[in-house]
Amino acid sequence: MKGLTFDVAHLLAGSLVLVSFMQLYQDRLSALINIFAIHALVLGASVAWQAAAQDAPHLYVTALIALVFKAIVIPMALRRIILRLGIHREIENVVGIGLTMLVGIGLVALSMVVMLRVTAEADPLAREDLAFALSVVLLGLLMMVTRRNAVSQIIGFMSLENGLVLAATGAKGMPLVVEISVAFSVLIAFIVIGIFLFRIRERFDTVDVRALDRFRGERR
Amino acid sequence: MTFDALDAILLIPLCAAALLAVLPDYRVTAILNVLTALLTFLTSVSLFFVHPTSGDYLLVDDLNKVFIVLTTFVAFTTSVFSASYISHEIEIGRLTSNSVRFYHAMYQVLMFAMNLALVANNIGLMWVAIEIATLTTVLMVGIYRTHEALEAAWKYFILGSVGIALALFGTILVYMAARPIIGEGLEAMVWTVLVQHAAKFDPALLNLAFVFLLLGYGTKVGLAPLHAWLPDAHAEGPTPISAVLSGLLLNVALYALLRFKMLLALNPVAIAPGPLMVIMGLISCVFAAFMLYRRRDIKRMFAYSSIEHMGIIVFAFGMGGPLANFAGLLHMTMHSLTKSAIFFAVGHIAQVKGTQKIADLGGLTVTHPVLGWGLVLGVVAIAGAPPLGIFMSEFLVVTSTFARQPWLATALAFGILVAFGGLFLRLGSIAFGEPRGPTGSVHASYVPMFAHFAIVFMAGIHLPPALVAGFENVAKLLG
Amino acid sequence: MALIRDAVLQGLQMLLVLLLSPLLTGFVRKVKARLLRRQGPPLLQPYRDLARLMRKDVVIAESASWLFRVVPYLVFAATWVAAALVPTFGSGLLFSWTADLIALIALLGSARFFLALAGLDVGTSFGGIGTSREVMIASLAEPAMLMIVFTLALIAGSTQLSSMSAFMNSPEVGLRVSLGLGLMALIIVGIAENARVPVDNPATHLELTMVHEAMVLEYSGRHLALIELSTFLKLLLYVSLIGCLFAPWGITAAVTEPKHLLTGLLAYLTKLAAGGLLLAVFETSIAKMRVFRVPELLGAALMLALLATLLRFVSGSF
Amino acid sequence: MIATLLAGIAALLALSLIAVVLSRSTHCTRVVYGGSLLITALQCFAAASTLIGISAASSSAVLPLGLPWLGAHFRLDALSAFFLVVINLGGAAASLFALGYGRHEAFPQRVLPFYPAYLAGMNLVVLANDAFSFLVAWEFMSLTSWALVISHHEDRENLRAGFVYLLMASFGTLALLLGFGVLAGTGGDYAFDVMRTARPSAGVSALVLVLALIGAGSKAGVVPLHAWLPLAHPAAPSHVSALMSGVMTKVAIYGFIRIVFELLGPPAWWWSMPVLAVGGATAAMGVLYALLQSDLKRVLAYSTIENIGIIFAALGLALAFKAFNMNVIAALAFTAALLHVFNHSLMKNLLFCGAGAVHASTGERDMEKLGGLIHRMPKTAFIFLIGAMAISALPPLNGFVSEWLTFQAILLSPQLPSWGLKLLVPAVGALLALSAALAGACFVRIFGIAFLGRPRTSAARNAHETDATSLAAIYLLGALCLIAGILPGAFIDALAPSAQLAVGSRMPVQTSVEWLSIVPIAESRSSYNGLLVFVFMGLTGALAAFAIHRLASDKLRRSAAWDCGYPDPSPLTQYTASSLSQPIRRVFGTLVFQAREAGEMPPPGATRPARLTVTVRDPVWDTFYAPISGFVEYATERLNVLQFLTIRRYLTLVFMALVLLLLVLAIWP
Repeated sequence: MKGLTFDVAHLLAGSLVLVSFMQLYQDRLSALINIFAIHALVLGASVAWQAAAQDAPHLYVTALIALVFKAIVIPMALRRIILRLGIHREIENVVGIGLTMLVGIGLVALSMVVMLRVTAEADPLAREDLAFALSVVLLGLLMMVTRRNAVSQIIGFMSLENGLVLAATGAKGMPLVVEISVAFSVLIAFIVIGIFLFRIRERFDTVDVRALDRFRGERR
Repeated sequence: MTFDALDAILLIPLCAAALLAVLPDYRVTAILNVLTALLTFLTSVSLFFVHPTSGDYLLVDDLNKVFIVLTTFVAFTTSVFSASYISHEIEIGRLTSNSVRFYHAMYQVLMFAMNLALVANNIGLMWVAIEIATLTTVLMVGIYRTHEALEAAWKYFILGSVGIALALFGTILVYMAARPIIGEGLEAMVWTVLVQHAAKFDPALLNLAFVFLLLGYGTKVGLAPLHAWLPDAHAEGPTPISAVLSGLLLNVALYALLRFKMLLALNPVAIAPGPLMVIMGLISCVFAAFMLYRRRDIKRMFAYSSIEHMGIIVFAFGMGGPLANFAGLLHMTMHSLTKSAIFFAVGHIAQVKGTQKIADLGGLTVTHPVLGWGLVLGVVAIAGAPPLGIFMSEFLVVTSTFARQPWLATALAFGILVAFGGLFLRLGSIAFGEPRGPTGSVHASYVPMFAHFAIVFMAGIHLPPALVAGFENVAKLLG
Repeated sequence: MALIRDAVLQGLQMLLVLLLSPLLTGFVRKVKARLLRRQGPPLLQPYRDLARLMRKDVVIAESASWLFRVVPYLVFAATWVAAALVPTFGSGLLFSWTADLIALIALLGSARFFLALAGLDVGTSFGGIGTSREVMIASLAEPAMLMIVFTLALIAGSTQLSSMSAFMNSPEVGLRVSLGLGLMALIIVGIAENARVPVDNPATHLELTMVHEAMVLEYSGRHLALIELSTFLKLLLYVSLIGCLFAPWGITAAVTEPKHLLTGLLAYLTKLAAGGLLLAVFETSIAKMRVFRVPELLGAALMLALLATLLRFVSGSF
Repeated sequence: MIATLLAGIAALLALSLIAVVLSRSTHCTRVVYGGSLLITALQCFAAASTLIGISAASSSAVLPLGLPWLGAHFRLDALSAFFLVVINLGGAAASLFALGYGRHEAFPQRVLPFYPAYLAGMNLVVLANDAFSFLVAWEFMSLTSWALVISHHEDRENLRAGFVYLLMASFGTLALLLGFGVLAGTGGDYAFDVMRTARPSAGVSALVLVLALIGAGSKAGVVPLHAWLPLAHPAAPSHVSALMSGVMTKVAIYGFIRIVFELLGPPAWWWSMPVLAVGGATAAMGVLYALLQSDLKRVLAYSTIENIGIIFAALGLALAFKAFNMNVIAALAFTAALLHVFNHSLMKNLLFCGAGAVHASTGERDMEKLGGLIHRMPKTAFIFLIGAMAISALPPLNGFVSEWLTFQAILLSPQLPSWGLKLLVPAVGALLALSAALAGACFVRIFGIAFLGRPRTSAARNAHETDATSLAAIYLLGALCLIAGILPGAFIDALAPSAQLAVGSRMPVQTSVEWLSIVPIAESRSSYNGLLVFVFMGLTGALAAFAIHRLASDKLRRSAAWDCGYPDPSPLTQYTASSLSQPIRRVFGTLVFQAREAGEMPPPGATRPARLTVTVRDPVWDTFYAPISGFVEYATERLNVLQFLTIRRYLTLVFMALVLLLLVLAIWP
C-alpha cells in the first residue's frame, strides 16, 4: 500500500512538471489558459491524493480551492480578459520556445541535484515531491520572465504558486496549509482584478523609456 | 486565553482599523489614528516591564522587543506627521475624504501586520503577516490613482508577490527540515522549538531554505538586485507611507531574515549564512550609492539611500560577532529614525513647493529655514557624519570589519564615500543656491522630525547604558 | 679690554668694507677700460659719483609711496650688515656668529626683496620689467646659492663663515670635486647677483636688456647714492666671500697683534685686486646674453651645486 | 587643567547655540565674536601655562560620552598643549579681527552659529585621546567649516568649493578611520592609551603610515590631495579663511604627528621617504601654483600648501633621524617643524586678515583690479608687508628661523646610513631652497601688485583704511611675528617638551646662550641671532639716514615719473600680476604645467588689439581627479539603466539571482 501511495503521488507530481513544460511550449494565450486549467486540475488531484494518503481531511479544502478556483474560475476570467483585450491569438515569446525548453530542462536538473543532496532519512515521498515542486516553481518563474504578455505572466505566477501548494501539501502534517493557499488565492484574485481594473494589457512591459521620460523625468 | 500586552499591540490596531474604516470625518480619524498609534507605542513599552508568556503563536524576547518598540514609536511619530500631511492633501484635493478613511484604516492594518510579523512565534504566521503588510502597502502606494502611482504599486505588487512566494517555499523547506526531528504539526513551525533542535536539522534542506528566504525576504528588505520595487514605491506613494516603508517595513523583513540566520547559525553543518548576506549587502550598498547621482526625484533619491543603508546593515549582520551585530542593530535603529525624519521634511517640502523634482527645488534654507536646515541636518545624519548616531554605527561596522576583512571594509568605505558624495551633491542644489519654486509658508508639524533628530543626536553623543546592555544582549543572541 | 679690542676690530671691518667697495668697482671699470684700449675713468670716480649724487636734490614720482623712500636705507643696511659679516682680514670677530652663511644669503635676499618692491612702487612699466626679471633670476640664483652653501657646509662641517674659512685654511682640505663644482657655481651666481655681464650690463641703459638698472630707474640723488653704494658693497661681498672660502690664506683666526692685522689686510687687498682683475677680464671677453637665456645659465649653476651636494652626501671623500 | 579646557569648549558650543537663538538680534555679531575672543584667549593662556610648565604637564579625563563601553577619553600633554596654543591664538586673533570685519557680513546668521562650533571642534581634536572622539571631533571640524565655506551659497562656485571640500574631507576621515581600525585590531579597543602600548607589526604600521599620510595629508593639503584647499579657503569669509589656512591645516599636522610619531611606535627607516618626498613636492608645487594665480586669497591658500610641504619635509627628516636613533638631531628637525607650524599660523592669519581688510574696503579679491592701496590703506599695507616678509623667510622675522632650522637639520643628514635617504634628502633640500626663493617672488608679486603702483580700478582708487579693531588684530599678529623672529630661543625652549614626547629627545636649552642667539648643535657649527641682526640693521640704517641728512642735501621734489622719458598716465600700462610672473612661468610653467603662450598680432593697419593667450594645465588634476570623476560619471551612467527596466526584466534579475544561488548550493562541497 505504501508503495502505491508513493508511486501515485510521484506520478501526479511528475505530471505536474510535465504540464509546466507544456505551458512553456504553448505560445497561444487561449491554449495556454487551457493548459493552466489542466495544471490546476493535476494539482488538485495530487493534493487530494495527499489528503487521502496522509488522511488529513483539511487538505481536501485546498484541493477544492485548486479545482474550483484555479481550474475553473480563473481560467474563465482570463479568457474573458483576453477576449476583451483581443489578444487571444497573441504570439509573444521573448526567447524562442526551443531555448526556453532547454533552460527549463536545465532548471529541472538543477532542482533535482539540489534536492537529492538532502539526506535520505527525510522521507522519500517528501523528498521527491519537493524536487518536483521546486522544478515547478522554477519553471513558473521562467515562464514569468520569458513571456511578454501580462496574462501569460500571471499564469506563470500561478503555476509557480501551484508548485508551492504541491510542496506544502507534500510536507506531511504541515499546519496552515489551507490558510496559506487561501491567502494565495486572494493574492491571485488581486492580480486578476488588477488587470481588469487597470486594463493592463501589456503593462508589465510598457514601462519603456519613453513612458519614464514622461512620467518620471528621471532620465538625463 | 488571558489578554496581555502582547495581544494588545495586535488588537489595538486591528480594532482601530475597523473603527477608522467607518468613521467619516478625516479630522477625527486622523486624531484617532494618532491616539491609537500612541496607545500601541505605550503598550509596547510596557513589554519591558510586564513579561508576557510566549505561546505557540506569539513570542516576545529581547530581539523582537527592540524591533517592536522602534516600530511602534516611528509609527506613532509618523501618524502625527501624517495628520498634518493628509490635511494638506485634502485641501489641495489630491485625496478625497473617502480615500483618507481608507488610508487611515490601512495604516492601522499595516501596523497590525508589522507587529504580528514581529511577535509571531510561528514561521508560517510570520509569513502571513508579512504578506498582509505587503498587500496593504501596495494599496497605499497606489492611493493617488495617478498613472505613476498605479505603475509603482503594480511593480511593487508583482515583485513583492514573487518574493513572498519564494519566502513561502523557504518556510515550507524549513518545516520539512524540522519535521523529522520535531515531528509533525504545529510544533515544527514554532521558533522557540526550532531553535532548540536546529543543530540536528538536515543541512541541505536548511541551505536551500535559506537561499529562498534570503531572496524572498531580501526582496522586501530591498537588497539589490531585488530592490526594483522600492524606489518607485517610495517616490509615488504618500510620503508618510514612504517614511513607514523605509523606517519600518524594511526592518520587519530584515527581522525575519535575522531569525532564519540565527537558525542556520545554530546548525554546524549548514553553510554559513554570513557570507551570502555580506555579499548582497555590499552589492546593495555600492550599487545604491552610485544610483544616487542621477536622481531627479527627491523621494526616489532617499529611497536609494535606504537601499544603501539596508545594504550596510545586512553587511554588518552578515559579518556577525558581537561588535558588528551591535553596530548593525544601532545602524538599523538610527536609520529608521533618521530616514523617516528626512521623509517628514521631504513631505512638507514637496507640499510647499508643489513638486518633488530636484531640479525645481532650491535655496530652501533661505525660503524655509526650518525645513531647509531640517533637511540639511537629516542628510548630514544619513550620510554618516558626526556627532549623529549613524556615524557611530558606521564607525563600528567599518573598523570592526577592517580588523578582520580589510578589503571588504575598504569596499564598504568606498560605497559610503560614494553615497556621501551623491547626497551632498544634490543637497547643495536643494537646500542652498538661489531659491526656486513657490515660497509660501507651510503649516507643518515639525515636532516628529526634530524629535527624531534629537534622539539620533543624543545617540551619537551618548548611548544610555540600558539600551547598550539590551543591544549587546541581542547581539549575543544573533551570534 | 679684550672686548673693546674685538669691538674695535669689528667696527674696523665694517668701515673697511664700506670704504673699499667703491674702490673695487672703480678698479674693475678701470681695468675693463684698459683692456678695451680706453683711458677709462679715474680709479676714484665712484667716490666722486657718490659725492655728487649726495649733493643733488631728490626727485621722486608723485605716485611713489613712503616705501619708495625707505627702501634705499633698508637695502643699504641689509647689504652692509651682510658684507660686514664676511671675514676679510681676520675671522672670528666679535659678532661673526650673529649670522651664518645661510642667514647672510637671506640678508641679501631681503635687500633684493625691497629693491624689487621699489621697482613696482612707482607703477611704471620699466620698473615692472626690472622687478619681474630680477625675481626670475633670483628664483634660480638663490637656490643655487643655498646648494653651494650646503656643499661647503658639508665639507667644512659648519655654516659658520669663520669656522668654514678656518677649515679651508687647514691642511686636511685637499682638492675635491665638489669644491670645484661649488666654485664654478658660486662664480656664476655671483655674476648674476651682481648684475654683471653676461647676465646684465651695469653700464647700459638700453631698456630692454637691463634688469637691475630698470628697477632703480626712478631713483635719484641720495637715494640713488645709497643704492649704488650697496651695489658696490655687494660686489665686494661676493669677492671677499670667494676669497675667504676658496683662498683663505692670510686670514688669521684670532687677531691679537698688529702684525696679524697687517698681513691679513695685505692678503685681503691682493685677493680683491685679483678678483677684480679676473672679473674685468671675464666681462670683456664675453658678450651679454638674452634675458631668457639667463635661466639656462643659472639652471646650470643650480645643477652643478646640486651635483656637488649629492656627491658630498654620497661619500665624504668627494 | 583639562577640565577648564573642556569647559571652555563647552562654552564655545553653548555660544553657537546662543548665536542660533540671537540670530535675529543686531548684537549677535558682537556677542559671538566677543565671546569666542574671550574664551579662546583663556584657552590659549591655559594651554600656554602647561606648555611653559606652570601647571601640571599632562592630565587626562574620561567622560561618559561617545562609544558606550569606551567613553570619551581626553588627554592634555605637551603636544596637544602646543597645538592648543596655536589654535586658540589664531582663534583669538581671528575673533578680534572679526569683531570689526564681521560688520561687513551680509548674512551674519549664516556664519555666526558655526564659527564657535568650528573653534570648539578644532580644540576637541587635539584633546581627544581615543579614536572615536578624535574622529568625531575631526569630522565635526570639517562639517562646521563646510557650513562656513558655503555661507555665501548664492555663488555657485562657493557651493562647488564646499562640495569638493566636504568630499575630500570625508575621504580623509575614512582613511583615518581605516587606519584606526588597523591600530585597534580585532580587539576593537580604540583608546589611544592602549594603542600606545600595543606594538603593531611592520606591515600593519606601514599600512597605518600610508593611511595617516592620506587622511591627515588630505586635510593639510599635501599634493596631490590639495585640490579642495585653494577652492575652499578663499570661499569662506576672510577670518574663517584665516582659521582654515592658519590653524586647521595645523590640526591636520597634529593628527599626523599623533598617529605616526606616537601611536605607531618606533619608525622603520623607510617611513621618512614618502613623507619627505611628499613634503618636497608639495612645497615646490604649492608655490608654483601660487605664482600663477591672480586671486589674492587663492594665492595665499596655495602658499599655505607650500608651507605645509616644508613642515612635512621637516617631519620626514625627524622620522628619519628617529629611525636611526639620532634623537637629538630628530629633535632639531621636529622642533623646526613645530616652530614652522607656529610661525606659519601667525603669518597666514595675518595675511588672510589683511586680504580680508582689502576685500572689505574694495570688494575686490582679484589683484589685477587692485593697486596703489599703500596710499589709501597705509596701516594695513605696512603690516601686510611685515607678514609678506615673514612668510618669505627674510631675517629678522620668524619665518626665517624655522626654515633655517630645517636647513640645519638637512645639513646634518649625511650621517644617515641609508642610501635612499642620502639621495632623497639633498633633492628635497633643493626643492625647499627653490620654494623658499619662489615664495619671495610670490610675495613680491602680491604686495607689489595689490598695494604698490597706481590703482587699476575705481574700487582700488576709493579704498579706505579698515577699522581699528581689525587693525588691532592684524598688528597683534605682526608683533608676534617680529618677537618670534628676534627671540626664537624662548619659543624653541617652549617646544622642548613636545619634542621630548614625540622623538624622545630635545634641543639644547637656548635661552641661556649668551646674546640670546640660537645654537642648534654647537656654536662652531652654526648659530643665528635674530636680535642682533635686527639691531644691526636698525643701527646701520639709522646711521646712514642720520649721516646723509647731516652731510647731504635733504631736499625732495615730486614730479612725474621718469620712466626713461616715456611716462604713461594710464595705470593700465603698469605691470600686472600675470605679466610680472611671466618669466617665471616661462621657466617653470612650461615644465610643470605645460603652460603655452599663443600671441596673436593683428595685421598692420588693423585696429583690434593684439592678444596673448596663456593656457595652463594642472597636472595633478589631470592625473588624479579627472579619471576618478570620469569613472563615477561612467559608472552612474551605466548603472542608471537599472532604474528604467521593465518589470519582466526585474523579475529576470530575481530569477537569475535565484538560479545563481541554487548553483552555488549545487556545487557546494
